[in-house]
Amino acid sequence: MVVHPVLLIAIPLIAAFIIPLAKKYGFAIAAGAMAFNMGYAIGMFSYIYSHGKIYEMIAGFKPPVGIFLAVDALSAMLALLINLFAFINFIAIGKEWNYKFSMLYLLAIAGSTGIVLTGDIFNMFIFFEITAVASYALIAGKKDEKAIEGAIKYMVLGSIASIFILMGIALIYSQLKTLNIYDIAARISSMDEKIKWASFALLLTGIGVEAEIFPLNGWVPAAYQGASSGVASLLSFGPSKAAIYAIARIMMVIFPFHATYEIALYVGVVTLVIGELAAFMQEDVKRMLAYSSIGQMGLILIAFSLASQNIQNALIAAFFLIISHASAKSSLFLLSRSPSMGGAACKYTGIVGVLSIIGMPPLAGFWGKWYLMLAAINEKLWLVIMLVFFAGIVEAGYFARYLHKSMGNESKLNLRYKVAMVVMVSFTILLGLLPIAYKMASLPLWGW
Amino acid sequence: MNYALVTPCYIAVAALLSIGLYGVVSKRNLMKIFISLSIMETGVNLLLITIGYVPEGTAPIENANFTKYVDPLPQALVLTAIVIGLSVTALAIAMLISYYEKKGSLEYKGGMKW
Amino acid sequence: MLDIIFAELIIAAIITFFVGKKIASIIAGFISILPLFALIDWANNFGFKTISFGIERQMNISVAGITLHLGITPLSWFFALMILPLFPLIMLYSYSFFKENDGFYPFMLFAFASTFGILLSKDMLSLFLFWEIMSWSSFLLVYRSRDKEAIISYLIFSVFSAFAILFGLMILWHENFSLLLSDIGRINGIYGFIAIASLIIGFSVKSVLMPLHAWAPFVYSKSDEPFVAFLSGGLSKLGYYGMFLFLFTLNGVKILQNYTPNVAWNYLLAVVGSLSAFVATMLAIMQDDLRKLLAYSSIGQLGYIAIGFGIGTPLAITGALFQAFNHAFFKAVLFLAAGAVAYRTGKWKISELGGLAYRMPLTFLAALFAIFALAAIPITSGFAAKWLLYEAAIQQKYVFIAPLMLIAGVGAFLYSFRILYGVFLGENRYPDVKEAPKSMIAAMFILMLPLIIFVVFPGYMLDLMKPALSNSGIESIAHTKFAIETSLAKYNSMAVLITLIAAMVPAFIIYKARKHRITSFEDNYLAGEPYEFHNPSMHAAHNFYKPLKGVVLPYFEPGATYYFEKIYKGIGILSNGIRRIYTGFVQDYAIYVVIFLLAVMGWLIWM
Amino acid sequence: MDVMGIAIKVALLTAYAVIGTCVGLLFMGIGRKIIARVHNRVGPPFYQNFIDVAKLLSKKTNISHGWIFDLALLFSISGILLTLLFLPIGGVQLLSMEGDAFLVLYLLAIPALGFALGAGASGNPNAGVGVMRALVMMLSYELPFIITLIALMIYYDTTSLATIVRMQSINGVKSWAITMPPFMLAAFAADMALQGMLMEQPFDIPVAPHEIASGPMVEFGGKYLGSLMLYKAIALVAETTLFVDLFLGGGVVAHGNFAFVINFIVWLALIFLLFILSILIAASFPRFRIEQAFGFYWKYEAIIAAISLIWVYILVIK
Repeated sequence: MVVHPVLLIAIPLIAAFIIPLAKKYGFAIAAGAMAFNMGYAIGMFSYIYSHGKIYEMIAGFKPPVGIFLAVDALSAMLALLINLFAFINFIAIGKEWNYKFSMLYLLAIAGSTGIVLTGDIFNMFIFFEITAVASYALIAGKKDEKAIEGAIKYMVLGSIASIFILMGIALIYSQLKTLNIYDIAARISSMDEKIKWASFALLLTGIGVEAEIFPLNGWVPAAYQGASSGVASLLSFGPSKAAIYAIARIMMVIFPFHATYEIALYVGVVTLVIGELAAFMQEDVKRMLAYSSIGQMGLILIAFSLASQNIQNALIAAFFLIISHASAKSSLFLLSRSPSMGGAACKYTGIVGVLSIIGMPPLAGFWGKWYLMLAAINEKLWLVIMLVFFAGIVEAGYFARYLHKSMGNESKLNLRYKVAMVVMVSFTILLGLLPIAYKMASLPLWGW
Repeated sequence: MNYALVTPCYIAVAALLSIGLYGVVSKRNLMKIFISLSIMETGVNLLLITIGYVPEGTAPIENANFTKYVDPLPQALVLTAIVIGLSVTALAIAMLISYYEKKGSLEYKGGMKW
Repeated sequence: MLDIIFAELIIAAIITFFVGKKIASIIAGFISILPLFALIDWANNFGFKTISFGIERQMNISVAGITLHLGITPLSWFFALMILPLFPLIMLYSYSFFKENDGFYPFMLFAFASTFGILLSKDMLSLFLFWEIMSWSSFLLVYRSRDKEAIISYLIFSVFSAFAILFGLMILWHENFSLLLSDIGRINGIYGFIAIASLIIGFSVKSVLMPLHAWAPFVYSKSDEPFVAFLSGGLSKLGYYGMFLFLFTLNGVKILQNYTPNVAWNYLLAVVGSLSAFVATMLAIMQDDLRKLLAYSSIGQLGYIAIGFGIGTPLAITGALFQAFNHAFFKAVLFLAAGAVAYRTGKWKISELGGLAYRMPLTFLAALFAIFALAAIPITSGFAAKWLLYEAAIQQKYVFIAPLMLIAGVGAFLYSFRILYGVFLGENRYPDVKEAPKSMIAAMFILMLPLIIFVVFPGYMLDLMKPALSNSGIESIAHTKFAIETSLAKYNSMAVLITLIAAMVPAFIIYKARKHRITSFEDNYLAGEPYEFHNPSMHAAHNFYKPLKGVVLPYFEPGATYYFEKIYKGIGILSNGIRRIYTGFVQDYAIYVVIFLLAVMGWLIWM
Repeated sequence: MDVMGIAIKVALLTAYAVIGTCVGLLFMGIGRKIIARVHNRVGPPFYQNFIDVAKLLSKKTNISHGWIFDLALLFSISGILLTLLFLPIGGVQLLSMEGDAFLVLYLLAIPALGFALGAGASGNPNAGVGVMRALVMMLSYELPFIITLIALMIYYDTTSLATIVRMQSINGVKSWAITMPPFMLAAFAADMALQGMLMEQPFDIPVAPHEIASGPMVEFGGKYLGSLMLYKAIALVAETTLFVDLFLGGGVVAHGNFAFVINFIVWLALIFLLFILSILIAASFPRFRIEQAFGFYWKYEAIIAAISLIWVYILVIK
């Protein structure tokens, strides 16, 4: 079988363009496209799981000039994750909206998938913009005051971010005359020292806005709070995960220097601590979950930044943390629509989600923390470990408060919502139990 | 390399970025903020063009008479970037309209804090 | 076989989600008997002749692609002996305790499976894995209480404990590059010291040692009684199991001593334990809520075990293990009895209860016996344990610890009597209350059996713990069936018992020589006048130890419980401060972005 | 041990139980007489308490409040006899080799707890208040007493009373613990604790005649009250003997074949002196309130005891 990862981007894009032409069938077209994407992503993942990485040249142009996609195990997994959750989430929420929503949703998904799969730095920028523009509109789609305010905040910061990304790309291009990340990586040493660092700083800042790292995440609480729960769920498993992966990719492929890892580590730790602390006293559930997401993104960034020495453990940790956070947080966001956790489905979704984020076995979050610790202890980063522990305890504090506060018998969720929630959250259980941890450890996660 | 033409361009880039940034940070009116963002964007586009500039180069059209032409890729990039910038601006305007409908003003007073 | 037992426990846990209350409790009860067969079988390995069921001693189970090394050791066998029998009896008790099946049984079975797993685990990963499963399953049982403080404090402390344990294990792993527990012991220096210290801190959360006990009063006083019986009786022992494992079996004491040869770190543990025993006892005296009283009493009684581990001589460790065994049973009985009382009356405040002894005589008997054991009355096994600990403290000339221990022992009389008087004796306020249901009574009486056996034969208990001690290189102390002998003195339970019975003879003669008639006290005290019982402040048990109030509460209470609230509030203030970063103005956020960019750029270019 | 040995042992124990009871009752009578003389009254005859007990035990009207109430009678007498028999009396070891000072300390709690159970079962609020006071008093005086006990134990490196007595009797009076400066302090603290144990003034608030309708024993009458008096008499002997064993060498001054007669007389004299001392203190001091007593014991007495403990500890570790 020959796999064409480009279809994962092309199909939703085409579908998104068709939808305005066939407004009545918007939901069906989008659902069909996403179902295809999901199936294709599964196929691609299983292919890579057994065969290893894939390169795809678009339109036959050869790199470094041509645009191309590079898919390794981790990015295939992320593409799978995004498309799978996107489908589930869409089935749950899609029918409540009109065709525009389906279109924007498809664009956001296509963009996120593109960020993950692309091997070209300018393409990454374009996919970022597609994702971001779609997200602005999706957030504002709720059309109340808060939604629009959140969207505007995101928009202002997102625009600044895109300017910075573009500047970073321009700086790299001015020196190396190439946009292919492997080509850049190969010749990075020939770059002027100052421009090299400046371009890294610009890229980190630009992508960091999307990846919710501190202090670039001013939009996060407002956007999550303003967005409807389905969109908040999308934001938590889609764009943010793609962006953190993009940071990791740029850091690990183009700039694999001690200083960059160090910066990522510090930024991650600060993000983690600030995010968790800010969530601690938050009364609004969605805003609390947003702050908690910030903290989790910090944790994932820490995991990636440990990859300089302990690549295996660190990447497995990142893998599990991403899975755990995506599945738990998006189901919690869906749950946040109901004022309290009435009924078994809601109750146990909430509990499992919280436990996975806290890191209890046999859920995915446990393996994440376990491997993260393995990697961190190896480098004897005592302060980092202490801060991660402290953040974990703070996290336990507000999640316990959340669990207590949302205890109740009321449940306004319909069946589709509940099913979507349960399916999403069951991934954290499944991936904790299945022997993926072991298998992942033996895979060339990062094969170039 | 002849910097006579390029250096003013870089100065212009810096000026546009600074003006835009100043606008974003200091203005309260959302419309002005988005205008400032557009200015910044223009600055970055200018930067890209400048990078691709080759002194005394011509347009990158294949012609046997010219061997020296400017780098075509940045121009393609800038085209894309302009399109994206336009779409963002369009969306922003749409959103500002609805913001105005809700609040009756474009003055941004802060909200959804802490 | 072992994997089948685990599988059955988990399958039963899943089944009990969906079935009715009665069936669930029957399934849970029978399934939780299974591991006891394994215990009986394994006894053959430790010098006891019992029936063999062919259950293996070692087993490797693969979960999530990672191998868990399981196996029985003498130490875990002894701890299993005191923890695992609680489960079937708690299930028996819960048969009539719960009105409906709302999530008690599944998580209890998960807790059981994980407890079994912790005891069997032979590598760090499985130890930590099962420890965490135990944490969440018990958290979900606490969650049923719907009490804010209980839920928050339990989760926070569980996570704290898990992190401390994880940290310690990780250091041990890093020093040895092996997850097997048996490979530990080759480390020295500061890392070994930190590892052992953080493991002890982690385990002492679950064993409610004093500075880390703050969750216990909330959790013990708000959760379901059958669960609390397990929490106090069983779970707290797991913390001590971990401590014993790392301190003695894996030579943690030596690691500590090698790092700083002149400082007796284990002395610190003993001091903490004695302060825990003393302060918690003092606070227990002042509680009016029956469950809170028992909670503080648990903290106090468990402090003795820490003292024993801290002193660290064979005498002290024997005493500590003995105390652990006793505590598992008598505290379970007491919590179950408290549950039975609440089941019938619906009241928890001691000052609102009273006079139940004649209405619920069997419950009273069970509670009375447990209280005798708790207060270490010499004819009970509780005394033998405490006696060993006192002897150990005197032997080592620990002049700071010994008085605190002893006065805590006296304090135990005070709160014991508060339970007896306030709940069971005194004015008869509930003339219509019936005896607790049969299953509850049966559970309590079966739980009392081990206590009764070791009353007369404390030597048997020492025999039981002998394999565990000798496996850790600790010699067991000289004893016969009835008598225990130390370098300081001797304690002969048989002499006490026989003399007591003999001394009963004159008392009995006096008792039988003249007849008596039974009257209600109203005849004497009120001369038949009607009497208003329902005003709690009229009850003598209301504000019972009032004279001590001004003495105890101002000094002990702040340090004991408020510190946690202070930290919680402090983090809250910090959080409120940090949240101010998110000012709500997008312009500010833009400034942050620029500052971040400049900072990163500056850092990278100039560093 | 052969049958004869057991028979002798049983006979000896029985004899000491009877002697203890008689001595206690006698002392109580003498105490009443002395207090009366201090108060400038005539007072009852010294054998008055024998008559009282005999009368109470033979009363025909006995009011009980159920089987838990009866436990008071059974436990109080048997428990205090048990305690007495685990003490070395006048150099005779009795059962004291089978237990030690901790055992005695806890055995003393059996009658108290039984008694408290009975008082509680009576349902009378006054009884409850009385028991509460008794228990708080116990908590108060135990602290200094325990500290002095530990001082002795670490000095002699034993917890067995029999051994403590033996070590103190090596050189007769000169080797008594009380002759050593640290133990003088300790003995003072322990004597104050003894005052509380005996429930004499100024620490008699648990019983508190004229205050709470006779305290814990308010519902006790007939055989119940009689047994209580017996308990009190034996407890008097047991508690003073404990003090004598700890500080005064158990009264052992002589060694040899018939030394036990001399030792017995010395023991008797010593516990009598202790009792008189406590009676005199009782006669001349007013009553403490319960929190005052608590403060007295936990502040002043405990500090005195702690000083002696630290002193002894320094002596020992040298």
